[in-house]
Amino acid sequence: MINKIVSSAEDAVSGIFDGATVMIGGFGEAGSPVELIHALIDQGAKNLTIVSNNAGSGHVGLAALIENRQVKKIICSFPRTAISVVFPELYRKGEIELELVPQGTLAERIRAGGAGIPAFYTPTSVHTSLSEEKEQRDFNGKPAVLEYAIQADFSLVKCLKADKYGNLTYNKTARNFGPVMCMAAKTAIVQARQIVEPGVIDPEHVVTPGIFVHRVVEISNPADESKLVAEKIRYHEIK
Amino acid sequence: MINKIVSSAEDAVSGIFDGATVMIGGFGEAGSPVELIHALIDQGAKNLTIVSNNAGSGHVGLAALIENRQVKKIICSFPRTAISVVFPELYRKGEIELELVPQGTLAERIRAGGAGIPAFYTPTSVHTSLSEEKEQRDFNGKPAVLEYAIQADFSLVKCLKADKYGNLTYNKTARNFGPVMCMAAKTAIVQARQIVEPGVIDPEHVVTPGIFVHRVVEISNPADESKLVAEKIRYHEIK
Amino acid sequence: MNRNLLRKKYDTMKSNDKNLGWNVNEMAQKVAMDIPDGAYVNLGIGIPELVAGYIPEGREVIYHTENGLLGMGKVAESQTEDPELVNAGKKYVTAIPGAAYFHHADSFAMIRGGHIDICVLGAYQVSEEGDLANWSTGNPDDIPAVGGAMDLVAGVKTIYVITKHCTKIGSSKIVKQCTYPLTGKNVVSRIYTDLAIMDVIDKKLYVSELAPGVSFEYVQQKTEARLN
Amino acid sequence: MNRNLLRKKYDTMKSNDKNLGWNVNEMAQKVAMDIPDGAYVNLGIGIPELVAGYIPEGREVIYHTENGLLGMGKVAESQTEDPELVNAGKKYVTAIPGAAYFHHADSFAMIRGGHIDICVLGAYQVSEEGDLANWSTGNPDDIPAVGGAMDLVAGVKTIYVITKHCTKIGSSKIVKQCTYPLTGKNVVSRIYTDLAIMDVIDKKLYVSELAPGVSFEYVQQKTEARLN
Repeated sequence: MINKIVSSAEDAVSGIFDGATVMIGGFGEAGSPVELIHALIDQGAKNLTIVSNNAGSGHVGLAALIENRQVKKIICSFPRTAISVVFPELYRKGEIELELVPQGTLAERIRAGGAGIPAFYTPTSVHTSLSEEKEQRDFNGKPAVLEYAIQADFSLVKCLKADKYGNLTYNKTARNFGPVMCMAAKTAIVQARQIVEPGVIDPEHVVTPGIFVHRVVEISNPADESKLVAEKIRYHEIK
Repeated sequence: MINKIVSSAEDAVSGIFDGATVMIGGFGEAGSPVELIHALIDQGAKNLTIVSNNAGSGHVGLAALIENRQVKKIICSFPRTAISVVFPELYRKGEIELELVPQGTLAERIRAGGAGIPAFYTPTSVHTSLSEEKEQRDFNGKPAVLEYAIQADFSLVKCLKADKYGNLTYNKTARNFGPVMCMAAKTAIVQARQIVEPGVIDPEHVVTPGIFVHRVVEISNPADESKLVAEKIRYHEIK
Repeated sequence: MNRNLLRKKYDTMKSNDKNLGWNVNEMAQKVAMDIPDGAYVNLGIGIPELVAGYIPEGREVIYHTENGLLGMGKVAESQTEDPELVNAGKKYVTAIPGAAYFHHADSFAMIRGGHIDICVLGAYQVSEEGDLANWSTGNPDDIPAVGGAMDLVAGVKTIYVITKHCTKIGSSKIVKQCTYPLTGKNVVSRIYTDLAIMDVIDKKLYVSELAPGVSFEYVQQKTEARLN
Repeated sequence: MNRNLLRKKYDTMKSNDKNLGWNVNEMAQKVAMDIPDGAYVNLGIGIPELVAGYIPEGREVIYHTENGLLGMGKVAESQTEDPELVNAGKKYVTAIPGAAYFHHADSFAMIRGGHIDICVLGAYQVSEEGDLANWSTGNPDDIPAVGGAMDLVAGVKTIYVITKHCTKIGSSKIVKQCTYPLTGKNVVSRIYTDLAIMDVIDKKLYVSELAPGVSFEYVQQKTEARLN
């Protein structure tokens, strides 16, 4: 019988291996799966390629994962924030790789990875330095660049409600990359504020159908990452 | 001030011009915007290219539009049903063109049209007669064919609830092609069972955000197309 | 039509022909035995739909129908039929608690993105290399119609075919090479017929089970392709 | 920070420099006058956000924020801030009745599919051909970050730029050719600076309005590109 619920963040991130590609949801702090990221720090997998819109702030969440030297490369659209110190420092030292991708292209490449589209064309980034080495082609006289799907071994996503089948709803703009990242990962790992019985989520209101989700853990009082960052907390101080 | 509500199906389909490309929602009878199609018959635009999953059943809805000789070409995945007589007859006489597209490729080409993706690659239809004239390319050793976006001048779609901004919800499997067809049309025309005040549809439950919708008409008791077909009714008998 | 009526219809068909081997319900039961607990499954229209009736107790299978529903339940009772709740075969169905509705592009993302575990399809022909022909007879008088068949064979992880071994006029549907237009190449993993169950391994057919009273030689005699 | 505080901050900046022409609020007001009733609008982070405060009475504008909200309302009051309801600049915002939330791929489908009518962006440089540079100074010590800027200029129907005419050290931001890395080529329709409003037509700049007390010659003198 199907039951995707696991009992702890530790169990949820088990099996993430050295060298894995891991997508991490969130737009800045909104939707960041802090508890899952911290469990991944404790778990210790190294040489990770991270796909995420940003590169973390302060010394918690993704920034802490990078600070712990578990990340070899990051694929993102906006690694710079007013309060990011960890990524910039390692990047300037040449100790972390960056693949910079326009935000819409990033979202679409992830969706493509989940939808079985190996590649697509887009006008975004034409005539810019970000498309210099990319294949280009005209459609109705309008140039477009070829972009490839991104898939991941694992995704870490935060949601509002989940059931044992993995059906998910999200909260407001914390939805952001969650749905496409669940689609694009071999193993989509989700932390939910609340686990409910099947059927409690109206089938018309399911945002991520359970087929895209593999493990769910209830974290009923997730930390507010923006608050942790503002208070300059470090991940190991949270325990 | 924004108000996309129009007062009749007649007003809703006004301006559909000869030679236009028109997408029509529905999977068979489920989600078929019967009243809008019948208004288009009364309106009389000719030489239409229709994009729809099927080619109509009986003598109502899309079948009646075809029977009235308003359709030059149809782009669809499954023009044959147990009760379709109109399309087969004209097709065998060579009086209507058919572009046959695999159902998933059709849905994805329509989404691409709405999402600004001029073309994409898919493994669907590789090594079949439907890809014979299509460009092919390998990705990680797996062949895929190049498919182009489909856009429309108009879409006719049926939904459950709508507000004056054009936010929509659908009913069960009548959702099918509605959301992507709204995205891909210059003018998306929607018949709603109920028009509600803005905010009545929870922002978390909106399926089609209003930006994709241009005209909404309330048809509070839409005909059940499958019943009309079963009863062998013809569209002009309905008035 | 509910599942019992559907069974009865096929049983009647069966009693009218004189073939050896499994009837369609037994074939569907064989397929059902091979669907593991927790699988996401798409059943083709017609005989493949029978499979749902034979999933062993204790296994939970989630059914996907490509017109926008994950968690399809049983066929609807006649008083509760909803014309806006149908399956890909346009039958009135139900939804289980924990179901989800979605639009067509999302639905085919499940299929094409490799998220569905098993799809069970009918066939006009299957080749020994696992090629499938099930959408067109190639007859120029027929109205061509493909639906989701090419998406399913391209995207679903495992494709099972359930079909009579021979056509009504006795010619083999298990062939060296398909003569009908292909749905997909090298896509079929396993074939369930009234006479045998065959696996496609490295572009060869291996018989894994024979119907009661049917010999390997008898099946080979009824099969254009070479069996192993 | 609420809108009044934001205005005050920019007013203070303004009173500290001695330029002629419009202050940022007046510039934002000029942009706002050009946004028609019923428009779907995306406002860039920073000065472009001021535009929302100046939409004339009787016009209804729907704001899109690329992190997944259509129908963004005012900045949140301090007691009602929700860390999961933010705009693209990561400010706490609100949603109007009739708003909708959606995921990132759907959000950028709105942008890239040509559904947003107007986007107002800041700039490092704009060329006379309408090229925009606003994402990178090209300084190798800077951390490169692009966000949604390239998607916006490629997909939104009309791009307005709001910017100071010159940099802090007095060099023109309205140039013959951008020296900073491009965000997009031939994408800007209209430029609003403290000195003038300029339209890009057929790869040439036409001054359509001058700030009070500013002459065409004065603007041309402050502009590297040729004005018409």
